[in-house]
Amino acid sequence: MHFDFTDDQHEIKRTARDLLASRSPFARVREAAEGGERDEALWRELCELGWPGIAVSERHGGHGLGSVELGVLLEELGYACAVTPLLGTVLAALAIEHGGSDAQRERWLPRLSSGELTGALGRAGGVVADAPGAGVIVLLDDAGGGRLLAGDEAEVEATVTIDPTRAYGRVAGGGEPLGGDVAAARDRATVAVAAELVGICQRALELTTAYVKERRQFDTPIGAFQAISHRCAEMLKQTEQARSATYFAAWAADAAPERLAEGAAMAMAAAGDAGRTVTASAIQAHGGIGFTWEADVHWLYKRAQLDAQLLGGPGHQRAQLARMLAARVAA
Amino acid sequence: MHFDFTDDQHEIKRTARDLLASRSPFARVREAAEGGERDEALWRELCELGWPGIAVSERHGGHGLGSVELGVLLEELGYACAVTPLLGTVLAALAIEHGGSDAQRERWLPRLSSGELTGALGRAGGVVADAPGAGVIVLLDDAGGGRLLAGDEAEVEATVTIDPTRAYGRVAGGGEPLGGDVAAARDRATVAVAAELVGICQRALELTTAYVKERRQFDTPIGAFQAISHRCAEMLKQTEQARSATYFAAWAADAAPERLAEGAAMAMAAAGDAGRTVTASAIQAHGGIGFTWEADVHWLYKRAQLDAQLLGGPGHQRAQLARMLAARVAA
Amino acid sequence: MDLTFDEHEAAFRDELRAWLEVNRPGPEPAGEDARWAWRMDWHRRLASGRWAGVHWPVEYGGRGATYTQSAIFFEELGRAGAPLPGDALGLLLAGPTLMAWGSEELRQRLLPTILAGSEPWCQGFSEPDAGSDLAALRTKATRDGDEWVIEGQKVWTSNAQYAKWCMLIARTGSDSPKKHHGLTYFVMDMEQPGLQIRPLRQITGESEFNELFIEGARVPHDHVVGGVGNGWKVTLTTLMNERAGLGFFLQVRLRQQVDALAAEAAARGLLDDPRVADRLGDLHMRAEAIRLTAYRGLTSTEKHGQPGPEGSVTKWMWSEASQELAQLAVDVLGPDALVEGTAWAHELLRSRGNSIEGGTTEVLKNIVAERVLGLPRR
Amino acid sequence: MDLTFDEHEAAFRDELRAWLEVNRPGPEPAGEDARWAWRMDWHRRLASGRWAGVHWPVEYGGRGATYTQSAIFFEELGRAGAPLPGDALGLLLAGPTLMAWGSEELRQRLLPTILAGSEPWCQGFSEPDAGSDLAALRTKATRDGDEWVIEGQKVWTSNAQYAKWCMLIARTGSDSPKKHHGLTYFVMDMEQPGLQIRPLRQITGESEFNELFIEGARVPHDHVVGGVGNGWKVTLTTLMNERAGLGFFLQVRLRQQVDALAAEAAARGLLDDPRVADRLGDLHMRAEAIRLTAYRGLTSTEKHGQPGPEGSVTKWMWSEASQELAQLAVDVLGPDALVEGTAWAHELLRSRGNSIEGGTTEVLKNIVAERVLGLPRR
Repeated sequence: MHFDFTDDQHEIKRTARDLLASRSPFARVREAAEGGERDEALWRELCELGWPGIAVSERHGGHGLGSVELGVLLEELGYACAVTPLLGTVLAALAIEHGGSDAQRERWLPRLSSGELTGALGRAGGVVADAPGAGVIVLLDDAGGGRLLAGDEAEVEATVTIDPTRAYGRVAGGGEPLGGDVAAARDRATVAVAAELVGICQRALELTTAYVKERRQFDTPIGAFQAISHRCAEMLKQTEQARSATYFAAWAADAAPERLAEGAAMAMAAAGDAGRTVTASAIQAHGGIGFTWEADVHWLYKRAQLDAQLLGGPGHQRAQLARMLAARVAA
Repeated sequence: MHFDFTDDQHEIKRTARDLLASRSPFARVREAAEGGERDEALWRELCELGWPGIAVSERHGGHGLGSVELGVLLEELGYACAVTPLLGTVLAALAIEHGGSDAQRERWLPRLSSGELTGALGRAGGVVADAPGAGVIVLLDDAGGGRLLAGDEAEVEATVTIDPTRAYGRVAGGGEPLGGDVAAARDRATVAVAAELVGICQRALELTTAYVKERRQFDTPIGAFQAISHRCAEMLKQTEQARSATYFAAWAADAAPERLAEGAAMAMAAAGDAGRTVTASAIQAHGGIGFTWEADVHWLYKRAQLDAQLLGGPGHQRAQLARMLAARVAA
Repeated sequence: MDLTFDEHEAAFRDELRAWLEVNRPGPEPAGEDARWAWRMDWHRRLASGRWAGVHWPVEYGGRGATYTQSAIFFEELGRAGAPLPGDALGLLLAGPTLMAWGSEELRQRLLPTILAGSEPWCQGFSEPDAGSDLAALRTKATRDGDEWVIEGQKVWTSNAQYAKWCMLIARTGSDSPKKHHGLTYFVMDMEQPGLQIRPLRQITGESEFNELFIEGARVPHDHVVGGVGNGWKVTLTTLMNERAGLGFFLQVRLRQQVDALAAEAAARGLLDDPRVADRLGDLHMRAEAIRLTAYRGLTSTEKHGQPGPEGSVTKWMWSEASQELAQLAVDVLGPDALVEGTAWAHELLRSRGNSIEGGTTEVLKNIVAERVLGLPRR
Repeated sequence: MDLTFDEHEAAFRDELRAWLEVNRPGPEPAGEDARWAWRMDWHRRLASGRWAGVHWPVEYGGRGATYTQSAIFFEELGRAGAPLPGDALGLLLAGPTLMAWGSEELRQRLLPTILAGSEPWCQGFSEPDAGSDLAALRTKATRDGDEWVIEGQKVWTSNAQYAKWCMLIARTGSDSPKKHHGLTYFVMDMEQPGLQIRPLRQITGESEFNELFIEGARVPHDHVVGGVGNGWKVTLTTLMNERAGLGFFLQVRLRQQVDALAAEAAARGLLDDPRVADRLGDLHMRAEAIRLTAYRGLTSTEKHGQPGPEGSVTKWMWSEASQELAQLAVDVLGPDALVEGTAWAHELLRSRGNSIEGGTTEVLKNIVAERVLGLPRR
């Protein structure tokens, strides 16, 4: 039992944190979001570093690392709120790697790992993250099926959401069925989004903690008032709960696939709610400032709202969990 | 628009409060509850004062006052947590007055108003408040029907619940159908129980406020810590919300029967949740002391738990409200 | 206890409803300036029907409406889908404050323009380092002959770019930032050099508020309200009026939003989902309870001159319910409710401010604890 | 990251499971004295299999179990439905404290009896006016030759009526009640005059705890632990051990309760109610998250000597979840779950104490805020 990252994983995390801190501070996020464009320079750099292919097998041009390592990167992506098509690209790659046919893997994975193509994945009929401009799109339907559309056969209608740090779109078009285990694809994608949400929570907590140590009211740092300090403690608790569930699910994806379905549902049930409430709490703890565009917490709140809905919200996940629980107590 | 008690109603409230404060302080409640007996002396006094018949029509021996006045008494009953069969008796009388046939009214109401008989009302198959020893019992079923059982034709199995301040029982036996508007009977009974819950909340709030002003930790009255003071504010908010909904429902019962059904559902949705959370909060704010039998808050918590379940819990009421809302937006 | 409107109240409501039937503000236009013009047009239309300042005494051109009638006014406005009058700050805050504390001259000069909607107001209370803590205000007024010279910065100043007048509170005495005394309340002309207005963009992307930089602005001495050094008391009058009627307007909006979400859920067959029904049933109850609680507060105010315990919780109840409703809409409608430009997406963001502006929920809880429950302060 | 047990851990677990298969504590008897005897029998049974004090070093008769093995021990105990060993206070608190601070003589004399379950312990820390605030302790110890004379009152002293020894903290120095120094840690013999024990009845009707009145009790000087005036530090050692393994035991209980409620709901066809499913799904996730979080804390403790941020939230998470679960049971099962003597009725009441004992949730939040997040104290 060793419930912590390995030294290598810690190193990946540290490197990713440092890189994004220098390349994608909030000023850069703001600039890209307000301009309605993704951060191309950053995306190129991430591609050169091999981020899109971190969890793609080596035979398809990736690093062959696992969901834990991918989660580490996505957590840092959420922490930085960076404006790149990384999420959609890795989600599509995950789905094709684990839910595609051999032919689909060979056709798409090398170009997704290199970043030559970007990808997207979402629910059929829904709002799909990183769909605009994607070279390949995976659509999952509620009946448990999935299909794969080449970018040029997908009709993508760009959709402006409350989250301007990412491009979203609705997708129409036929495509071909995913040739493999679609459920595994969906579960892994869910865990990956949960990882981004954990990073979002962590950043919201840190921004808030720093702010309430500095900001004074009634001659006292507001972080000394229990109304604020207990709010921060609550934020930490929710963040840690989401983290535990998400790390477990990522580990299960790599090492205990029979527990992946439950892990994925737990991860999004925890991280979806945590993402929304922790970032809302961050706005509240910032007071009037938190309600302004100038403060950075709103980027986190907005992305958390989208993330929590992309692949079935927390309510959907709890219903799944209850079904699994019922099956267990019936056995 | 005058959303307050009349002078007469205020006077009833004050008198009831004073009477119960002198006759039924917590020491007396404790004695009766621990002895497993009701407070007979108090019950005789309440009967002499005409409490059981306050809302019974004059032609049936009552005072002919309304649900608002009845609510005032029950609020004080809950506030004092007094150990009498008043609740069951007035619930039965309400049901017979508004949901019974003429013959049923004539047969039962005079003896209920005088207190010669006690009554009980509850859900068929459920735990019925004040059933042991009741001279007449009204059972409501989930299909919207109701029946009336004379005490000697009812088989009552006494049930010890977590609330020793009241006698409960399960009831079997046939009885005869309630001859009138059963829905009105159920709604009025629901409002009456909500009124008791409002009183329970108010007492829990006052006990807590008094305690946290006195109790010191870290050289400060604990009521000065926001962890405690904001908890108390939250208790007040929930109490006031329950109060508003309950007073409205009582008024509707008397003056706007077409709004009674919605009012009753709102009252119990608000008061059922408030009763449980406010009293739980009172225990928490009292710290270790609140967990002891010696502190009095547990009587309130226990009765609130029963009250919230007697006639359909808050969840049931919210489902009703959603149905009414759906009908309204469909219209 | 009588929860029906009496004949005067019913007559007032019926007259207003009839008037609103034929006088509509028209659809809300896009763009900030256009929206402001639209709301000021509406203000003047209301004034033309004697429906601006209904709660003002008859001698000042109002209808001398009771608290209940005033509540009815805002409820009906909300029910009709009409906006607040453009210069609500003048009607609700500046007007009553001038009536209570202003010189005869100021009242003569300013009250008619407020009613007419010809000289709108803004409010210069908050400062960057004095959010909920007025005692920490730093903006300074220095006497210079018959004038005062103002230096400082205000924030959350809505309508500053459109306002003719500003209710300004500034420090004229004691330097100690802990002191409530040493504050003075001024009526400042916004049409002068020495003022810079910078819009404050919100998380919705809109700019309802501004920062106001004051560098040597001048106010004649006879524009002091309530006497030099008495600003704290005068400000309390303004703040006490702040939530009076507004609550009824907001409460109706919430009611309408609950109904709207119920209708949208029903249209998608989602009201049959017991989880959705449970949360909607809860919000339905809470919306009604807020209205009922607000009316209890009104009765108490009419009887005792001030609301009871219930008066301090309605805004808090409303902000919580509005936020939960918006989140429920997202849960019910999914990402559709997160698409920019939709009403729910806007509400999801806008409602985050509801628990901050007009007293943060934390401050409201302090007030309940200290003033209503009498708990000690640290 | 490896969330499977390694071979040593798996072997430990398998050996324990096999032992528990054939060694059962038998059904829990009614009545307090009988229950105590039953739990002490179980303690001795565990000791006979070398399963008491598994985390104790081998030199003291333990197995030198790792943190993870120790967690496994408590998990398996819970999973088997077995109770904690009767003198858990001795095994978990007194033993490790004596190992860290006790004299060689005290260790030789006392540790074997703890392991054997022959001389059980109670804990004399809390006082009526010093709930969470050890600095406010008032019980006084005065030197009298080779002895100390103790006067004062303790509260929440579980097992006092059965205990041979008490971990007692008392004031030996500075009179100022603000001071952490001036405290000394004693091992007090409970079999002496000058002690009165009064059971403290809980809202469940049971008496798990006592008040302990101390009037002239005597403690030999060589029963001081860690030196005179050093009691604060010694106490911290005890408190740090308090939650170590216990959490795993409680967490398993919660897991079992979630399953039990799911089974009861399923039996009544109520798992098809999406509202019930939603809340049970939530509690299922939370029960798992508590276990996972506790294991994260263990790994951190093994690597860094102390748990990370996650270590301070598991007890808080557990108490909240346990209370919500009990309320859900009432909502699902109705008044049946409120009938005295049923497991859920007991849990509804007992769980109210979960957020109070062992550090109130308010104190835990303070600890998270100050020690984990580094927020300032007022």
